[in-house]
Amino acid sequence: MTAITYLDAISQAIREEMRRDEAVFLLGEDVGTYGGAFKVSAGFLEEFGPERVIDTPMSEAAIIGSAVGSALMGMRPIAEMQYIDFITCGFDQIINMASKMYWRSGMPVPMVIRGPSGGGTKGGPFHSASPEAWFFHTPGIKVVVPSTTYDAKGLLKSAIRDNNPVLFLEHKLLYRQPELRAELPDDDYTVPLGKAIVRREGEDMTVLTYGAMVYQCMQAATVLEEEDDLEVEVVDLRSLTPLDRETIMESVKHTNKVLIVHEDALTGGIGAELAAILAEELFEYLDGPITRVAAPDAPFPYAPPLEAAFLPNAEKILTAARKLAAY
Amino acid sequence: MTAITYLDAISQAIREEMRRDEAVFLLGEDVGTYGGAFKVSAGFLEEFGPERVIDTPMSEAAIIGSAVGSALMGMRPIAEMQYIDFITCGFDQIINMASKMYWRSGMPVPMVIRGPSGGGTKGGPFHSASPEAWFFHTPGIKVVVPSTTYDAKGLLKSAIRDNNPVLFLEHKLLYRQPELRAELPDDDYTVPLGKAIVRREGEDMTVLTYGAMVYQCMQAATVLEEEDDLEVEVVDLRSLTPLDRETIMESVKHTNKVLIVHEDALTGGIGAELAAILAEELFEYLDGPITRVAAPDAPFPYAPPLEAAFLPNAEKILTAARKLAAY
Amino acid sequence: MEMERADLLQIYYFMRLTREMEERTRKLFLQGKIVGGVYTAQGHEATTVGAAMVLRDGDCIVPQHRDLGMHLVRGTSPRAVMCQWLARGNSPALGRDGQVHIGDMHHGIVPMISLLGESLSVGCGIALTLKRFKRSGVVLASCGDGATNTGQFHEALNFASVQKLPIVFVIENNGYAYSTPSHKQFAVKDLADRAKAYAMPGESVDGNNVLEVMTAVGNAVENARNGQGPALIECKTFRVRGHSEADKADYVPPELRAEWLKKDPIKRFEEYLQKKKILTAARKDEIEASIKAIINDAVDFAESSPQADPSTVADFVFAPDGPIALIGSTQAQDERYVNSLDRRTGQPFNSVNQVPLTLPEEVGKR
Amino acid sequence: MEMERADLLQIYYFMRLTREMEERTRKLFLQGKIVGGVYTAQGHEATTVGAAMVLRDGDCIVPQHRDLGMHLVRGTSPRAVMCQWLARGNSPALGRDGQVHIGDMHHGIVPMISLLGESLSVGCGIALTLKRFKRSGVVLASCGDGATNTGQFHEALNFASVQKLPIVFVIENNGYAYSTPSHKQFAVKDLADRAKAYAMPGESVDGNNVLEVMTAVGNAVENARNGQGPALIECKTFRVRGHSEADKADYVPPELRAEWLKKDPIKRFEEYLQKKKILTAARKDEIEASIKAIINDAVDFAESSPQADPSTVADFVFAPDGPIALIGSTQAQDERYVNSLDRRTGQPFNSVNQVPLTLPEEVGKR
Ligand SMILES: Cc1ncc(C[n+]2csc(CCOP(=O)(O)OP(=O)(O)O)c2C)c(N)n1
Ligand SMILES: Cc1ncc(C[n+]2csc(CCOP(=O)(O)OP(=O)(O)O)c2C)c(N)n1
Ligand SMILES: [Mg+2]
Ligand SMILES: [Mg+2]
Repeated sequence: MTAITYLDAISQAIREEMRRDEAVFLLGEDVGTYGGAFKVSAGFLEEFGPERVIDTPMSEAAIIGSAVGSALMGMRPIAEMQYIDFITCGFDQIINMASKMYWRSGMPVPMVIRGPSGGGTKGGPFHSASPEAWFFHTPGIKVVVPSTTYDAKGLLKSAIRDNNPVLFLEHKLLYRQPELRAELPDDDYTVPLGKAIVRREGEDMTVLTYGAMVYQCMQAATVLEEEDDLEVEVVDLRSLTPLDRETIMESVKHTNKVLIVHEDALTGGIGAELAAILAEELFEYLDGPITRVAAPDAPFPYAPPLEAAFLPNAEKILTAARKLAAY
Repeated sequence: MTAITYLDAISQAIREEMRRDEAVFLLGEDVGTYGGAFKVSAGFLEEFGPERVIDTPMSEAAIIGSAVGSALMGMRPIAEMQYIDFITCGFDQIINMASKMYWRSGMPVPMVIRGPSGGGTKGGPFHSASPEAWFFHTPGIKVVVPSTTYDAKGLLKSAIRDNNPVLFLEHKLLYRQPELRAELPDDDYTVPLGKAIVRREGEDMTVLTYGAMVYQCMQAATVLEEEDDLEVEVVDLRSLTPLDRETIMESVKHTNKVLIVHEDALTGGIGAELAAILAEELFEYLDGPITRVAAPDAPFPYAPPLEAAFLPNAEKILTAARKLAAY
Repeated sequence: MEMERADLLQIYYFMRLTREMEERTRKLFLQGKIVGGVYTAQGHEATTVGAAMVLRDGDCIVPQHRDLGMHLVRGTSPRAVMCQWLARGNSPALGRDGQVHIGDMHHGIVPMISLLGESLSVGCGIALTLKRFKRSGVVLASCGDGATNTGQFHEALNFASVQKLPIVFVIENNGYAYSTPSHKQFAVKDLADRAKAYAMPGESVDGNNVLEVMTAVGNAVENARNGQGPALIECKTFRVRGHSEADKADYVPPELRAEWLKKDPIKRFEEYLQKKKILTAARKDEIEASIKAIINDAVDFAESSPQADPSTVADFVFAPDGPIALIGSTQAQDERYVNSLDRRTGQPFNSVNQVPLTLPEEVGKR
Repeated sequence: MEMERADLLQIYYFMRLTREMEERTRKLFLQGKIVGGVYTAQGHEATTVGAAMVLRDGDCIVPQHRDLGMHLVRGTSPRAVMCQWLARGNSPALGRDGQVHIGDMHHGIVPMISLLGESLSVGCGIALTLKRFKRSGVVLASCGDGATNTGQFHEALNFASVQKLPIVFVIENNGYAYSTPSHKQFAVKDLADRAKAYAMPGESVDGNNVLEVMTAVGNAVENARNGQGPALIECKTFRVRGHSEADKADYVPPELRAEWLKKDPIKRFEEYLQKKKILTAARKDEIEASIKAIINDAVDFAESSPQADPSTVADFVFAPDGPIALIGSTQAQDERYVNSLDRRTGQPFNSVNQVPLTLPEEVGKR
């Protein structure tokens, strides 16, 4: 068994599902001959042929619309957005076609829309998107945000097997990170949608986060333990829809303080809903203000110094956590 | 001076701005010969001619894209979405073109995107949208949600004169409501963007709301005064971006309890951010859980009994307010 | 197109049924029994019925808002339609959606959404699946003249042509998009010319001549069936009523409307059938009686159907887990597969379909 | 197209300058001085320079990612370009955006976004304004073969044709969209055929022959100027390098690339100029020296320019209040108008433009 990357895990998940179930197929720009802009589907065309690995024209709406049509036929399409930023060009197909179909017709639309999201890769304003909030607010589509190699594979398999539209947000900064290399089980495992995981236990504070920010939070947590002798509990949400309220509530009930961290812009982000749920349902349990660390309300900048200043990081989390702890 | 409707006020605002400033023009589907699906621009074609009142093909992306282009030239286009639901078809032009233009190029994009939003009109899943949350989360575009005839005119004028993209959400349920008829000043008044207004003062609880829900909240407030002897303060946000934090904070600081009401779906809606801001910044002031009343996390249904059950109303607000008051 | 009298009578029958159902729908609207927008398609019957008549089992329609005729020909029951208009709890959308937003993949019917143009690429996805499994099925996707100006139209036709998909696109050019006349929508004279942007065969036909429509669409469908790829057929017709029943359409020159009313597709076909002695007075009476009965049954059924249950307002947002069957496969009949039934009700899809359309004897079984 | 020697030398000059700037950009990328995606356009120079050369003051370009040549011809300074590539704080985007996402409406240059196809309808809006005020200006909007498959392309060309806008669309068909060859993108042989969907004149030309490009685009631009509406010109060229500098492009058959390398637009034009005795060895040396100097100046300037200031990361999201001038009007020079200056800096737009491109004497002033 060899340690593989987060990217390899995604590639494996798709390949294994395509081998397992002929209903599964992949379509998108440059996914065939080229194997995808990030090589997620390298070798797929050779193995599965052009009817299951479809190089499409540059037509995001047609990619997603065709996925809906084949899903209605009982297929399990995986639609790749070359960068998740381009999902805005197929937005209506997701909002009005895919997400409302089962609800109004009773006909399931089992499909996955996936692609590289997130910043930290010098991608600038059009190749760094964190689009989760738009879809988190949209009933009828699930939203998944894996942070580890193990989860990337297990969650993607669950997404492919799910009978609903699932937006699977891969964080491109994690694609090839050596630290994320992991040996995965040989057996066909899945990670269920809608289940968060506690990455680190602690009594003093709950940190709610997901995606690449999990690592910044873990770093900060280590420093807080060593320097401040604080035990921070880090909860990796893994799925945003469905949201694992139980795990969140349980953690906050015993720490009584909450820090929410995400890479996406602050206003109207995922953190807003998490804070609202807690402020409403755990009011008695809170011993301090619900604190958020997120990107500023500005588009995503290109220049390295700006990108560094824009993204949340361990240092910013540390500052916020210390303030909250001291409260 | 005669009392005019909310719809008339919108029509007047555009007409007066077009008379005042030749840079202002209107484009959209059926806005010319037909005067718009709701007759907002009835008579405009005759008065301003086909170069300033442009009947476009059914091409939302081209409508918004053309608006961006003319705005870059120094024009002040008003792009009508026949129903605001169709904004999903021009989504990318708003997110990636209009909203990021000034930030990355220094060139202002003074444009308004406006149209009928909201439910209660038996419009079903595709003619009842409340799309504010997507854009509230998008840096670089302002979002305005008028609830009265006076504000509809004054805010629309401010939106047209603003040097940024502004999404102006008209609530179609209010268009012709007799109760909303009002006599407006003859002079050229405006209502500033980013300023909320206290519709009703009270000590016992703050209700934060906007759009058509303002009336449901006012109804509930009256009942609470009469039957429960509770003084509820109702704050009409009027603008979502920019958000009037001062007015919100001030109110909550003296009532210490907050009920948030909106028509849009609960999860990730505007209420989430409002709750998050208050849970973070006014933690000490809160004497009860921040409570939200909103639509369920489901698409907007067509059948009257479903629509009635779906939408928040005075009764639901009353129940929530009583629970909160009793806390 | 050579056809037997029974076929010809059936065509006529569906055209009349479509017209009468819409008349009745309009009445229900005027009586305030239907809320929201009501779109009808008087004048489109030759196009909608004609295009659908050339299809067979295993084919699929992707209809739009004026395509009641296609629905009826392909098996959407009048009861389902009336329950949907009256927003009943047992309507295909369970009251969640209205109008002819009705679908059932087991019958090859895709439920449209209001956003026009969007359904076309969904049709491509269906055609992609039919092609992948070497099914003989063909997709018939329709749209209006206005919808040809959406980016969706372009992306769908382009993708279909690149993939040589078994799909036929039918444009119902009725002269207007809401109030907007053709010259404000596009510069081409014939929308069939848009096929040239995709190296796709394109043809413009008289959309008020049902046999002409059937010939053109029929050939295109057979070509698609034989692996020759997609085609675009423009049916030139006219929307003789308003865009919706709320629209007086005073923007339409009266003489233009009058001219088209003279070309009424049903009148023309009726004269043809009478000249051919296929439609006798007796037959006509039987047909009208049958249509009346069917519509009365549908309306009575709908009116006596329950309202949607408000306690379910937050339900059915997500489909349950379980295996999904390939539509058209034997498994699709197996209840263990999630999409074999409408899991919202545990019933077959559009269970109001269960009373099938029974045509009068002489019109022949389908 | 008859031209004086000075014009011809200028064309050659800009083609060479474009090629050399991209060579240098590539070096900077390999040195790790440029981060993120680097797109160059070796082989496109006849198309990008040729198309832009036919424009005049008051015209506007809507360039895409391979259009450095258009930028240089229309006045984007090499310093601005290099500051942008090096993400400096004084770059046109103030480091917020990169690549050739550069614009300045006062110079008729629209800053592209990465999402391809989206800029085309923005071009329509500009043309709409030029037409409204009876300006003689014309918009030149370019896109790749891949971008012609976006819904945006369709909506923009359709709207332009309906409104008879003064806009010319130039397709740079370089055989590939990233790794995707033409036959997987569209079924038409000539993308100029797409004009037929809009009743728009369309022409396909050799995109590696600068004079042919200038003739075709020049005629289309003059027709647009004279109120005859839009046109579509397909320039057939080839992307002889990778999609980006990170792309080895091993999916391109070597013989195909070799064939196109033989047709290198600069080599061909050079031979033509030499045969005509317009480009002497001496001239060539002068031109090369001047280009070298300009590029060195630009790179030095950029490298000595400040990094973007992180303390401004949340700034400039909204434009300030105040009057807005019609671009091209006298007011547009008046500082009281918000859009007369870059309010983010208080400086003129692209202030790094301030050192203008000085051509060597014999190449002539512009
Ligand atoms: C994407 C989208 N934009 C706008 C509308 C509003 N709308 C409803 S019908 C219509 C006109 C449609 O014209 P056409 O496609 O010719 O169909 P017709 O109604 O004439 O049959 C418009 C603009 C819509 N339904 N969808
Ligand atoms: C809307 C959109 N989808 C996908 C992409 C990703 N992408 C960047 S360049 C490219 C290929 C573009 O091909 P073409 O239009 O022919 O331009 P070329 O690069 O060949 O000059 C793609 C798919 C994008 N930039 N925008
Ligand atoms: Mg029409
Ligand atoms: Mg290309």
